[in-house]
Amino acid sequence: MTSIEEKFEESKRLGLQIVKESEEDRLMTLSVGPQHPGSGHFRFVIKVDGDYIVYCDPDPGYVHRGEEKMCEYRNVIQNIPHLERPVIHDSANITYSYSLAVEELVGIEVPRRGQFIRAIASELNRQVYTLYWLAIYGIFLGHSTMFMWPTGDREVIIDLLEALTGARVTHAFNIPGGVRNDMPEGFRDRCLSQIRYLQKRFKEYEDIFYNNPLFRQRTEGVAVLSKEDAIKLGVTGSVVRASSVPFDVRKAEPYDIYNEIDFKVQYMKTGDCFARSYVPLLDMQESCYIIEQLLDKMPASGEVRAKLQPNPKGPPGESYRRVESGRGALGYYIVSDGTPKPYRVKISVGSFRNMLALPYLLFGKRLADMPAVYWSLNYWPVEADR
Amino acid sequence: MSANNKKELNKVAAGSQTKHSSSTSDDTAQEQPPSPSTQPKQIPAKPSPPSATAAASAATTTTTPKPSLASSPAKTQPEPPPFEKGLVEQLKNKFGDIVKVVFIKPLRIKIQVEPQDIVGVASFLRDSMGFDHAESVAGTDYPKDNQIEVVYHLGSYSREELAAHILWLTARTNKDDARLPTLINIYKSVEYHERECYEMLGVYFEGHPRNERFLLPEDWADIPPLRKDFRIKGR
Amino acid sequence: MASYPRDFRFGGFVVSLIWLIFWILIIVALVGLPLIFIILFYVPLPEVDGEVLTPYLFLTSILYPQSAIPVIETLLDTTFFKVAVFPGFTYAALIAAATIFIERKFLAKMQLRVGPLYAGKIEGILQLLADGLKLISKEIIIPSGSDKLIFWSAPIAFVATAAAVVALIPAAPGWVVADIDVGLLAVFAILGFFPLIALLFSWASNSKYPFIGGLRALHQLIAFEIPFILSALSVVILSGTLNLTEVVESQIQSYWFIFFLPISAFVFYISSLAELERIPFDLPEAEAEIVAGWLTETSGMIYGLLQLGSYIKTYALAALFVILFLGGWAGPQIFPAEIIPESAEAIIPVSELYEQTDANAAFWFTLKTFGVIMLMLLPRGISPRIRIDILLHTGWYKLIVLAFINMFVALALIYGGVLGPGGLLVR
Amino acid sequence: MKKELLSPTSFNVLASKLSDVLVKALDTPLGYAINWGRIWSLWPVHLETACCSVEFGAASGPRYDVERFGIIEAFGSLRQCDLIVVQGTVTRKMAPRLRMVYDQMPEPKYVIAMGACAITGGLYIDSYNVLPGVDGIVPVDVYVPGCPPRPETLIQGCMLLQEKIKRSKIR
Repeated sequence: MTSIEEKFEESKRLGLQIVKESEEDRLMTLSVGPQHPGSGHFRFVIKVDGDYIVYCDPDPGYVHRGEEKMCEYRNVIQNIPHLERPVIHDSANITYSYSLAVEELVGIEVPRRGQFIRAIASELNRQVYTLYWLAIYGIFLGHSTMFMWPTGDREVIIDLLEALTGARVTHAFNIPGGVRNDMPEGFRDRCLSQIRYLQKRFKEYEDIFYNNPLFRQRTEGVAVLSKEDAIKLGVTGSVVRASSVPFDVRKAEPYDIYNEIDFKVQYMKTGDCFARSYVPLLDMQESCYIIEQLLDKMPASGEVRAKLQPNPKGPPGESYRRVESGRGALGYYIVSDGTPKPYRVKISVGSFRNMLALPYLLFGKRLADMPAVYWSLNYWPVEADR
Repeated sequence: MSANNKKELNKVAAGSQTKHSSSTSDDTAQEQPPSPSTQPKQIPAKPSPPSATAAASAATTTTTPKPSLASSPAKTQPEPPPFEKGLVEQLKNKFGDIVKVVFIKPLRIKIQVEPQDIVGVASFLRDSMGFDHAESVAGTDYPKDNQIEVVYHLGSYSREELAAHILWLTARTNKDDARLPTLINIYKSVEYHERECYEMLGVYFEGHPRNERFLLPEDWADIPPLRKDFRIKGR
Repeated sequence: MASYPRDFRFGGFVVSLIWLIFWILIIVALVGLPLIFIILFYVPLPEVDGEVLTPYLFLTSILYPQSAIPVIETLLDTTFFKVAVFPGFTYAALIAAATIFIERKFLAKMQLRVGPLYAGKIEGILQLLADGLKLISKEIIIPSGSDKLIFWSAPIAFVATAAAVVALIPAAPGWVVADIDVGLLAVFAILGFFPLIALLFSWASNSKYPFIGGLRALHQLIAFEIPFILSALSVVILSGTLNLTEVVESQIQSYWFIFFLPISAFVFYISSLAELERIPFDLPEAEAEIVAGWLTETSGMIYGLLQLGSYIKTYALAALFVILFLGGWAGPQIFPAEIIPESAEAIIPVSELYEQTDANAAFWFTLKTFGVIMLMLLPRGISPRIRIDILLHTGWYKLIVLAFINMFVALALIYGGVLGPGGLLVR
Repeated sequence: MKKELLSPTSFNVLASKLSDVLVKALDTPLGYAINWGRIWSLWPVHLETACCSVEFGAASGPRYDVERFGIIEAFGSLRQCDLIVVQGTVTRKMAPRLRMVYDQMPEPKYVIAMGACAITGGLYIDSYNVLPGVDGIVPVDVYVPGCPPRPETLIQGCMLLQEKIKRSKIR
């Protein structure tokens, strides 16, 4: 009997009035609907017995736009703009694994400088995503300053990405074959100075938010996801790294030039809400360190994009490539039948996998823990619905 | 020769070079695959097919001419990397010809299984081979041979050397009444993936607690959208 | 501002102006004057230096300032003026309005933002007026299944209770609406109404989230009544009276009580934050968890009334804190004997209206109240929301114990002869 | 004018003129004041339909700070809000919820369609689950183009809405 079933039994012993069918009317069903400050584009129905949540059923799909079906009607390059829409503030990562999969199918070799710029864009975008996630986490706990500070600092990185790619959030910068255009000059030291500014700001986040006793009381020891549960539920990204599983795709399956970068996989052992909210901050500090390395090791000049014929097509085949996005392993399974249009594209995103942990973690918790637990799963509804 | 001789897909074993800060997780008792994991993976001498350097002859990546019919075992692809070969040997001598190996690429192994014994293979994969969670479940509709292929991408958190590998456990059902035994009792993580696969492709998973509407709107009356005969309007 | 209509003719505009003036004159003559006369006949006008003031005398005195000043002076002392203007509603409403505006700017500055800027052309000064006007003109939605009577009366009761608390608070030596001997007890009695109103209103709005918010309001306000009263009790021990004016006098004689009772001042501050449902104790209207708590069904002016009531309550509790711990209106004399040096024989003898001690007391009282209000606005910027069980835990265990500790200190001071009648420190 | 006043029907003429003047005397200035109030305190409802909500979050952040125009997005319940910003694609599952939210809002309410997907379905025009534009569900006041529109464009959209409110009669 795995620990999840044990938790059900233990909560019975705990005396959480587990409602027998006859007492169904004791429960109050609450729909934490699409229009609810505590849940973004997502709805989950919870049954509340007094202050305890005894049942939770996620109901995604409010932003399901049929990306996978649309992929089958566009050729490989045209897919990039609409494939980055599920998570526009992490667009470099979501198009990164798509480009890798397509490059494997079509057999293109990305020049070295292009790989470096691609990695820099993906690291910067990871920070933009994590800062926005941290901002929403702050407002979910009622800490409005914690919404404003990261949103403000995020603009600094967005300016960098705007200089690099031309657009604020939807860059369409990583394409099969490399990056769309080269890095503007002067970008290198501007990027280093912004990174140093951001590293200073992380300490201030810790002072005002992470070391705040109220925040600690609300998150430490809440909704603990043990290691076997994490592996059993197949969650990914900061959620699994918070439960002492040091899995990071950049380290486990290094793509492009990540094997030349030495960085530590940040993970924590407690696996509670606090760990799940602290690991992204450690990731951000780590990716600042990575960006500095990338900027040093980058070849000074060279091609940034492999030449492609207009409708690139390769031999029929399948490929599955994944990348460490802001929310964990983000994989693309592409089946191609020799024509430029992919035959089938399956996007396996971190949020969809982390959503599974929601009903397990919310069981037996208080209603007031709902936003803290829900958003600590690093869940972006638009991406989960694809 | 491009400056870097690194193959884009070359596998640098996680264990050998980069020092892992964490202690490797508790290795379930494994009889070691033929090539012990401690022995550092040297870059396979043979150019791995997909990202061969420009000079090397770009062998065709996969053997299946068209992913329609079960691939013939004769592989034109060069001899697969030793570690993956070890895994496949393990499966072979456990299940014999129930498991058909479609192809072996560095880090990716695709095996095809009949629907009725997919549960046995999956539980073996999880218990003794260390593939402890499913990354995603993808369904693909092949109208030419009237079949739907469901691919389980199995990954591993507990075993270090398997962290980079993904094993594709596939099963094919015919399209009219697509039925597949569910793997929810083995891989808890496929619950929502299978539910989405049911909704998008109409593959009924026997034993799955909730084969019902998941992402699509409640009043969706059309056929499952990811099937090839569901045309997008105007295209 | 508004663009001219295309078919604009100056003649037409002048004719409409004349019509307007003609009709205004008619309305004033036929309706205005009789109305004033009726009022003046029924309202008992005070007699000024000997003779009873008749409406005619009243109207003529408005013209000559010398005779007008005594009339104004007598009006100042009436309780109506105290209720309506100085320590009463207008004063509280003005401070509440200033609090709202300061809070938004203060919060914005804490969050590296600018805050309302374009509403009033000068640094967003009229932002509050804009919010008020918009709220007045919004449609008020009463949910179908709700209990109409309570849904309507609860906001009005909320503002009334808040105003009632304001009525008991002395702003300057003579200036208090109801100077009753059990002032402090009355304040707590009135504060006991708020959880009742919150629960009634949320239960009447017949929907799930407000109901949960209402229950939370009940738990929170009850849980924090006890430390609230205990911390005020140590002040009563030191000052020996319940009457708020005498509490301030006793502080004027000795030192401010905050030096002797720092812990109970802290407990009072924390439980007043809980009373006001401000950010760390924002449970009853927690956005992220229960939509907007018991304010979910409020729209338009009902929301406006509840907001006005809660900000008046902020003023009231801040003023209470000032009276109990910061010595009320005690402060060095900074106002000159008379505003304008030789104004005794000036045309408008304003000096009779101006009293030095009252002005000074009002000034210091307002200054301290704003200081405490700023202190109450601070947590909104720096701390997240607390969870309901931690809230109750702090309320029952931690704060009550602290309040008791300081009560023992107060008792020790009294029996040690340091304070109280004939004490060492009493001047 | 004198004869008019004396005839028996003159009383209700007087009354109607009286009310007409009162309305005109009070309406224009009062109407202008209330419109001015509505301009400077638009409270958007917290309803994120799709990916443009990221740019709406950035707009309420410190750098673009829509609170300068009195637009605070901190109100939980939709009863207190009077502006819906349709942030992005409206799918067929979200459409009834969007209409329900629109119906439950108190009366003077305005709609800003933000992003190409909300205006005409944008990038997802041929997806099976997306509505080609939100006009069919809610009456839109201002269209803000862009995918996603930059925060400055969103603020310009809000200023256009303010202009529109200024000219409209108070209802």
